[in-house]
Amino acid sequence: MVKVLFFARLRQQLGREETILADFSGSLGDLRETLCEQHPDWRPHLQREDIRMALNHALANTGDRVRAGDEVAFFPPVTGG
Amino acid sequence: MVKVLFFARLRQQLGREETILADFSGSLGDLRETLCEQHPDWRPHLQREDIRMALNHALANTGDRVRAGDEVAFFPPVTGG
Amino acid sequence: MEAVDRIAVCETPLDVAGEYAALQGSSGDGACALFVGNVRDFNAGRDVCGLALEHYPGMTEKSLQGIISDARSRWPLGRVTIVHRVGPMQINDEIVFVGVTSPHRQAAFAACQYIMDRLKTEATFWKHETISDQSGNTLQRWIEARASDAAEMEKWSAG
Amino acid sequence: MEAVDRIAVCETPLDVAGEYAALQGSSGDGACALFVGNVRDFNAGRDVCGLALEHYPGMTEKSLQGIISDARSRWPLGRVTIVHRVGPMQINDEIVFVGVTSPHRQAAFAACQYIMDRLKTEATFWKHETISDQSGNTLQRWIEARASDAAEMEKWSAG
Repeated sequence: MVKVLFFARLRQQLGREETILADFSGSLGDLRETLCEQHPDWRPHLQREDIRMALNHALANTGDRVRAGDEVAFFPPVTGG
Repeated sequence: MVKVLFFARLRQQLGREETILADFSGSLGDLRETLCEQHPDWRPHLQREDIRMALNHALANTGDRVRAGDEVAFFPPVTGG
Repeated sequence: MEAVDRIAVCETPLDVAGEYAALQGSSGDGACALFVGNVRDFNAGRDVCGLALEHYPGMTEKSLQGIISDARSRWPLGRVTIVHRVGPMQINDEIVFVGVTSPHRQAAFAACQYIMDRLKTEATFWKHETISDQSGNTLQRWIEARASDAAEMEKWSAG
Repeated sequence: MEAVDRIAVCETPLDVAGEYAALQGSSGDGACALFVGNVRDFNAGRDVCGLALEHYPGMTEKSLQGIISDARSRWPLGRVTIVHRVGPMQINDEIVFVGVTSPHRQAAFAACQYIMDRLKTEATFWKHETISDQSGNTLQRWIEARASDAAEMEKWSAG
């Protein structure tokens, strides 16, 4: 099971703050493609060039391996401070 | 009349915090030389290379003109903050 | 010099005086540099009525801890405090407090600025504003990241 | 952004919380950078029991005003506060508070650091320490100016 979180503008665009992939194996890029196939209306939002990805609370890239129990997140550029 | 002030280590070395030159006319360098002639034991302290001079609350040089009513000061490098 | 970190993400108003007192208290360091950011009343040409921040619990704290560790590897630091507010807030409310003590003034300044620059570009906070337009309507708007913040980070890589 | 200067030379303990509150209060600026310097308990290899500062009344305030004016000509600043303590003080007492507000974080940091660098090399304050040697005797010693402070000023001329 992989937990996927969405934040800020992206959370509002997708209309939800998390989704669960019960049985996933592959790279972070594969995971994003899986989500886009399940929810075609998410694709323009998830594939925006400025969307960041995190794996277990650290910034990550499409090539990073996702394992069962991992926490993945997608979010726009940060704007704190 | 020109009022001359001394600060910090220099004040302690000269044993006084101010002196008055009743009738002086000349440059700041002349003024220092006048003090050294009146007080030969001040010379090594007043002529130290690191001693700063101020004229009317602004840093000044030996060539600056001193006029009646001016306030002159001699002091070591500052160490505030 | 006593190395103590304090990282807090809170929904309540920042207590700048209290944070400063705790930071400086027994640090023994000669220099203390602080930064406080607060809600401006004007942004990109419209009036801001209020602002709210969300964050990514867990990742936020981890990224702030990483930033402090990197700062400590660059400069001799005593205490370091980062407190960031989240949730709804008002104009002039304090959003972020960063405080650093060091035996050296330049190190305190540099570390405080470094921490703010990295926080701005890496820590997982997102702001949205409530703005009122000229007809008096209010709307929510997510703040866009600024290219200037990313540019500021570049200077730390060059050195 | 409201341009207000506050310059104070005082014999009483610094009220950092009060100075911050007054500075930030109604500035309307998004960024506030602060520096606080205090009495270290160790300097040049001997224990410091206490410290005293003298200054040149009149020239001190004039030089601080000149430093603030120059900072304002370099960066967009809101409020600027410099408070410097004089007279006898103890270890960990605060000696100097510099606070700057600005719409821009980088300007606030740069101006705060610039003011401290110039204050260190120009403002007419002199410190002397009471130190105890290994046999337990105490003596007075005037602090020597540090070449590193003059070197820090160089970087502002280069720019």
